[in-house]
Amino acid sequence: MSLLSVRNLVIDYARTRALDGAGLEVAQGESVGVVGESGSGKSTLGSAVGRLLPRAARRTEGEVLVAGEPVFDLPAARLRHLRRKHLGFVFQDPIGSLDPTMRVGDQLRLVLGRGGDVRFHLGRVRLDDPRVLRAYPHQLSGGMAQRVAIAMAMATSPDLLVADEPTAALDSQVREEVSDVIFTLAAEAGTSILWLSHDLPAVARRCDRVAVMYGGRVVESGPAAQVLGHPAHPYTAALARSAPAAAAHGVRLEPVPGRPPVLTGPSPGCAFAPRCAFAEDRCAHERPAPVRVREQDVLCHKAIELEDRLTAPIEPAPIEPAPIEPAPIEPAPIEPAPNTTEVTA
Amino acid sequence: MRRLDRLSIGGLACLAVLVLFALGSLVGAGGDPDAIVGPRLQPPGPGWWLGTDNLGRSVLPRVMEGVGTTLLLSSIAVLVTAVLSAAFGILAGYRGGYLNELVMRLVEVLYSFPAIVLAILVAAVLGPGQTAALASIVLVTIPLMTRLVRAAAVAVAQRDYVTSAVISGARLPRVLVRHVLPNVAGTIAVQGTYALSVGIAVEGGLSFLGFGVQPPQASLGVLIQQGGTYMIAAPWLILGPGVVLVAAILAINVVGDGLRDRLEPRETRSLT
Amino acid sequence: MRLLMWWSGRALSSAATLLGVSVLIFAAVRLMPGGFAETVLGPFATPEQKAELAARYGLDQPVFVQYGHWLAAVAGGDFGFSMISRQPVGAELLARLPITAELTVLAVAASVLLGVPLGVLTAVRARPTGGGAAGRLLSGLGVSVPEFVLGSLVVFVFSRYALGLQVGSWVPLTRDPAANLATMILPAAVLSVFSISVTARTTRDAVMGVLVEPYVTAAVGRGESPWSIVRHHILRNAATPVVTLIGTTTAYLLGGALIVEHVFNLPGVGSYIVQAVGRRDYAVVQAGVLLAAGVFIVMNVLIDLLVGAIDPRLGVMAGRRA
Amino acid sequence: ATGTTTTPQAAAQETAAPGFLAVADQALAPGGTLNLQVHIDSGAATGYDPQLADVATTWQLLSLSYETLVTVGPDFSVQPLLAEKWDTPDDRTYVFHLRKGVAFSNGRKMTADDVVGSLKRLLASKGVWAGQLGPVDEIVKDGDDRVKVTLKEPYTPFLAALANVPAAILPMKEIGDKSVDPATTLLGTGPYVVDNHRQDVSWTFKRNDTYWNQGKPAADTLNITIAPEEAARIAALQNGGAALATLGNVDSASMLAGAKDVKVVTQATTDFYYLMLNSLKPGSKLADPKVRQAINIALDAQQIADIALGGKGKPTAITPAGLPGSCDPATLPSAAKSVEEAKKLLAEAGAEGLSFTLTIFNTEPAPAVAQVIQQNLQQAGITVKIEQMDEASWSGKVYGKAPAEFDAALSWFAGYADPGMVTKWWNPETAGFNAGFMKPDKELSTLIDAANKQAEGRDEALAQVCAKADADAQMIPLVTRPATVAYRADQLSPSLYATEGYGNVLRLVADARVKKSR
Amino acid sequence: MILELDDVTVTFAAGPPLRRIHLDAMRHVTLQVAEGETLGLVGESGSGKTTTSHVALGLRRPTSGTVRFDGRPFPKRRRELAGRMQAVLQHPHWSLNPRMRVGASVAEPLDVLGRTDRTAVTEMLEHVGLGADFADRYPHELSGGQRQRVSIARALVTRPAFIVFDEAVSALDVSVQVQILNLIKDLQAEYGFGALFISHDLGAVRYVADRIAVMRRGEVVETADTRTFYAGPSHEYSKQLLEAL
Ligand SMILES: Nc1ncnc2c1ncn2[C@@H]1O[C@H](COP(=O)(O)OP(=O)(O)OP(=O)(O)O)[C@@H](O)[C@H]1O
Ligand SMILES: Nc1ncnc2c1ncn2[C@@H]1O[C@H](COP(=O)(O)OP(=O)(O)OP(=O)(O)O)[C@@H](O)[C@H]1O
Ligand SMILES: [Mg+2]
Ligand SMILES: [Mg+2]
Repeated sequence: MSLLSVRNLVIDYARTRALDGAGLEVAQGESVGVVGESGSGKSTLGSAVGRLLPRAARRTEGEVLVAGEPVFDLPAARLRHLRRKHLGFVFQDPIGSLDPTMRVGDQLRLVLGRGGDVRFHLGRVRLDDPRVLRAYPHQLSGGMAQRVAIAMAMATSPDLLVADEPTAALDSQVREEVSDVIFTLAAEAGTSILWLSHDLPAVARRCDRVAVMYGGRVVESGPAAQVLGHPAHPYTAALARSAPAAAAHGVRLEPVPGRPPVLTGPSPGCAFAPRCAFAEDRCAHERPAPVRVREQDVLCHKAIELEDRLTAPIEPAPIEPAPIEPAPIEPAPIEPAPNTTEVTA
Repeated sequence: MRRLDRLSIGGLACLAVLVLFALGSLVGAGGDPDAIVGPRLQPPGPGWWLGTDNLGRSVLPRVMEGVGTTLLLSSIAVLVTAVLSAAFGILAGYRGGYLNELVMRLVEVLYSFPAIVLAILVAAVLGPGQTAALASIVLVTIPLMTRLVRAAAVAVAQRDYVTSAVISGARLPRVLVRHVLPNVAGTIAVQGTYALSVGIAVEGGLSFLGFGVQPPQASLGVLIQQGGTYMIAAPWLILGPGVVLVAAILAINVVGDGLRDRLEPRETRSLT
Repeated sequence: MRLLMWWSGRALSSAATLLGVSVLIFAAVRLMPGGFAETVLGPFATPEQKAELAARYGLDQPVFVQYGHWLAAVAGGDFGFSMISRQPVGAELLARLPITAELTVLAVAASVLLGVPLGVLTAVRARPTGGGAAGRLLSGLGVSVPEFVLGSLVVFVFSRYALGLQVGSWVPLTRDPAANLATMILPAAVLSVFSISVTARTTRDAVMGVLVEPYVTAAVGRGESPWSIVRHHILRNAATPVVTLIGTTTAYLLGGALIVEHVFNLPGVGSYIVQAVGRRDYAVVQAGVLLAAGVFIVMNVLIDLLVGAIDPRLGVMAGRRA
Repeated sequence: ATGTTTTPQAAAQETAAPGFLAVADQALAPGGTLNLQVHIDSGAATGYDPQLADVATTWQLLSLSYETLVTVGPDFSVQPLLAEKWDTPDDRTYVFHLRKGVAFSNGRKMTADDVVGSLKRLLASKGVWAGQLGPVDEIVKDGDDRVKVTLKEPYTPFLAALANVPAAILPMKEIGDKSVDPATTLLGTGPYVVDNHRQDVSWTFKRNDTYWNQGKPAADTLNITIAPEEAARIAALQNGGAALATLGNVDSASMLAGAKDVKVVTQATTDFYYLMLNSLKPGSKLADPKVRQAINIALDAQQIADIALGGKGKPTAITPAGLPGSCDPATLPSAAKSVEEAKKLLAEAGAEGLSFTLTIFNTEPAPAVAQVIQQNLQQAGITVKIEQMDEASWSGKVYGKAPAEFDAALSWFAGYADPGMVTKWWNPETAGFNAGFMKPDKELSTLIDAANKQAEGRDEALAQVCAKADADAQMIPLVTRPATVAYRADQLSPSLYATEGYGNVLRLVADARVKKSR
Repeated sequence: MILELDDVTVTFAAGPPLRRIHLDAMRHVTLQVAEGETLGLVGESGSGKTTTSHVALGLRRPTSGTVRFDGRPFPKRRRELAGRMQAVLQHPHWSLNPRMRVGASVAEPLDVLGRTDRTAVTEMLEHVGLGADFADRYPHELSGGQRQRVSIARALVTRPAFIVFDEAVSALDVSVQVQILNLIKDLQAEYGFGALFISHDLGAVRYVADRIAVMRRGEVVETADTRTFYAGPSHEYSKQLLEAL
């Protein structure tokens, strides 16, 4: 039985359908990257796993099972228990997700309960400096703050860690460090990871499996190397082709043509159809059912036909999670908070 | 932006009824509020549907007039407060520097006067009456509001959307009106309705001490103050204006909270 | 060092405020119609009598000179004499302060103990529709019942049906603490109704501001219980405006819970000042307002310290004040 | 009563119920503590000096420690006090026989020197009461226990004026050697001595053990609490915190209805409300006597009494209604005229559509009286705008400048114990305080002086004064000002006059018997 | 040259007097951006990139050194530059007024210029991949990437002469990133604006920038043509940076 199982989940906001029948399975110990176009519903999916959606969101259909428990139908106390025991979250804004009025040590202690070894947990994320313990979040750099957030999320050794673009706000070196920390800790604890990101190379490198979202559905999922190296869905292929890092200088990259859909109700057919070079009539009004292509599950009417015609330039050598060099401890830069920008209007 | 919630709509409806009620007194519905129509302290009955007061006047038209007086007085006062606080608070908060210091010191000085003492001083200096009551309410409510608006404006001034507007070449008035004001509007709404309750309370307090509107004009404060004396002997004297006053302030507060929620586009999170 | 700088800055700005207050109050009492001599000597007094009295209290000198003398005296700790009772104003204020202070402490305690939970509850339960409405109505009700009505009602009811609490015969705390409390609890309750409601509303507003913050989502995601989230994350982060409000309320009340003092006939600071205003007893009004301003300033400093302690981003040691 | 010796029967009040609202039950044991509440403290800048006091509340408090040569009975007859009796050999001479065994509360015996000194000091003072004593020519000691006062001309109210607190006998020896300052210390021959006073909070009086009148005072201690707020006094009565309290609102009785053991009584007084019309304000229509008469006609004193005072007051002429010898307000010329005539007078004066401001202070029942006046005058087409102020601002506006700035104002006079005394205020040249808004009326002044000189046929003379003042109408008497007193019948057996001339509710407090106190 | 920074130093004084900490966020920085050119600015966190952009935008006066925009020092009145420069600021979360609809936000630079034509707004929203129906949404109804695109649309709508992109594409998925980068390139070709492109993402920088400047601890340690830079950076730190790519 998989640890996380999202089945035909439909989430509506006031005037948008964010998830339109998303399905996803995450097994114990597995790391799954979720990629997709901006607005495709990644964050909504991530929040739905812990039932952390904003009030405006409504679950219209489907369910989310974590360790077999239906998240959306649990009474409050059971839900809390589930979150405590099975789930951990790391969000994009590192400093914002820490309580600004509490010392880092106290926040961690709150999670660990009495008798928890705070130093040990900070040490695990390579924050050995005792000053960190007594520091307030605003006195930490972004990278340090994100590591604290990770330490808190991992403190209870959750079964599943949901990380929503946890490194987007960080610069490239720090980004690597933080990712390393997460994956190492998860590997040690046997934690599964749901990694929401748009950093395709990183996902390819670090995740076991990838789920590609489009228009509120998971249109393709499978082993990371397979999905990104040999996409089976036309969208995945287009996405993988457009990574700027992949381009040689002076070459013009082509984005996926057209605009992503903004759904207000169920999409009548394949949401990608209007932008798809291979679309045919039925794509516009018949919702595709999952098909298996190689090791991938694909939502495409023409997946079988297209099996070998889609290519991707990324040839990710699935590398071992890089051994972490003891990251140099930044002398906690107690940065003076910036003053009001001097504006001369 | 969300619609007002049901409670707030109820509050609005209640206010509308009260305003209609007050307008009724303008067209003479209910009778002459000053005329002595019957024996003193009569319980409700024909000719005086809410009873008569200690001068034998019918209470109903007096309550109608009182609602009008009080609502008009306190809303004008709060409007003045809101405009002044918004202007000074926003400017001081956005501009900072000496202007900020000056405004904050002035506010602190005003703040340092006990409210009712301030009101009495104003009434004594200006001579009692509506102007004094108005000025008192303004002076009593302005410090807190200016302070909070300023604090909110300081926070907004640092936001990137303000910087963006400045980069676009937007002039100061535009920045203040389009960006700072809407983002401190929630504060102004909450504080405004709070000030409205304070205003009504100050008016009542002034009447209690004899500095309020001038007789024979009725205001809720005056009516309630008089009614309080007859609470046991003639409860109808306080019941009418009391119910109306409680309804008014309650409605205002409820609407204020609703407005605040409405002006805050982000949704609060439930804790479960 | 930082601390020292901060304190001296505070002292300077406080002095400026006090000076402003002193000028304003001095001018205001003199602008009031009906001079001291007329008021106190009554209509039958002859002009000579009035002149003599004015001379006795130096009221015949130019206002600037009077102000100078007064300020010098005040700076030396001498608040002058009441022109009515001929008693030193400072001593009388000091004698009355404990009553007002006790009232204030009780009322503020009630505001914190009842208003804050009510505010948190209405915020946490606030749904776009329904929910928490009862709390909102309740706190709305609190601000809408005028103090003097509630006061009169309470006084009336409790004086007729004793119900174990006393009305109207104040006993000093030092003489009999139990009896004192029995007489103070009602006025404090009346006084607190408004501040409880205001505290509740401010708390609600502040808590709702915190509820949109990502760290609350993070805490929910960690499976912390609502109570724990409120206790550990929300209260502190929502505290700044609430503490500011409560501090300000305290200062206000210490400046005179006038109406309650009147209705319950408690010899507090507020009634002293107001009676003095009525009789144009300048020295008393000036001293009283100055005292209130002083209390207010001290409260402000306390608020800043407290807020700084609660929110490290705003603290003295954080180097910046918001 | 020329050439006779008056020895009125002493202690009449103890047995005679007529003229009394309550009579203390002498069967009850003396002693105990009496808790009282009044609405205002004495607040004179002149301190406790009785000769300078000019407010009834101050008189009331000072009367607990100070005594006068004579006092008034329930029927306003003059009664002996520190003077056992007095002779009036002619209508300008009074010889007072001082009571023996009277001592000040410091133990020193009162002497004729104290009496002579006190009266001389009073005459030399600038207080109001110096004038009320009349044309005193000479005060001399006439033996060890006799004092003789000679007047320049006959003055009927003389004894009544002597009966008020400003004429109290002071310890002149101590004042002379400056060991006592009457402004700060109360040292008199009265039944109580001050134990403690906190301005605006409370007074505590203790029994004067050297009091000359054996068996008095009955209560050992008086606690007087100052409670400005009516509700607080009502509360104190209800819960027994006060055994007796003065009440300000005419309807307070109804608030206390049903309160166990609380008895509310209305004490009539000779004080009365009057309307001032400023005839000196430049350009004012009120300078025209016709306009003022029209206003006087349009005023309905009975309605004011019935509505504003809840039926507790009485219409009055300038001689206070209720005093023996005062005129009947119903016979005043203005009372017989109709509103039509008022309108006609206004038309004649070219003052149709007259409109003026009535300035009042904000303590009840002034606003109520003013609003009834407003309604009255509306009948005659006169518009009155009411301007309500705190008392200090009010007196600033009314007495502050000459000519005064107000149009009309409302106030009240103490009526005293002789019908002629208050009429003196109608001559602004001697009264002074109203010179800023009132033109002297020669004829009226002459009539007033004449009435106060006369003993025989005085009623006739006073009637002329009333009619003349009614026509002059610069100060229009309206209604008497009743006092409401409430007491706990289970705690106290008090004595109270039915009518007071000096506004002194505590006049008979030395007789009051405490049943139990809380 | 549309923008010239000449020997610019910015020193921040933080903390109370007496115990002021002085920190050079920029040290003797000299940079030029030509018309029609994109200068990429890279460097670790806290190296002074944002500060540089603020100086370039005239939001902050340098402690020393000169700034020339379009050959002239900044005018006293900012208004004279209206429509000439724009910026996409670093934090997408705070870059949009939460109480203004997306359409109004994007239209604001036009309003400032007194232009009332709204077609440009819809057009620009389309360009950044957001339909016209996004115009009446509020920022909180957008995903992170959508919000960032609105800021970009706002910056481009008046076709200014100079634009700063501070981490403008950091929250976008690759495809949209490419779309936006292409848009920038296209508009640049059409209107010839100069751009300062700040990013952590060396791939994106390489894609759009004509020249690259590397900052470290407030100093510009290397400026080079993009092709040269990626072929073989000369500074040690630049090499480190490239390795991380
Ligand atoms: N609070 C909200 N109210 C209304 N619509 C919303 C809300 N939050 C998100 N949406 C809409 O739901 C859709 C999915 O949003 P979501 O945040 O899940 O996207 P995402 O995949 O995380 O995108 P990104 O990569 O840009 O963060 C988007 O079209 C967005 O506009
Ligand atoms: N207003 C200010 N007051 C004091 N110090 C400041 C201020 N603004 C920035 N700094 C400091 O200046 C240095 C440069 O900051 P800047 O924001 O320019 O860096 P950056 O290169 O943009 O970093 P990032 O990549 O993290 O955005 C930092 O150490 C920062 O703490
Ligand atoms: Mg997202
Ligand atoms: Mg930056």
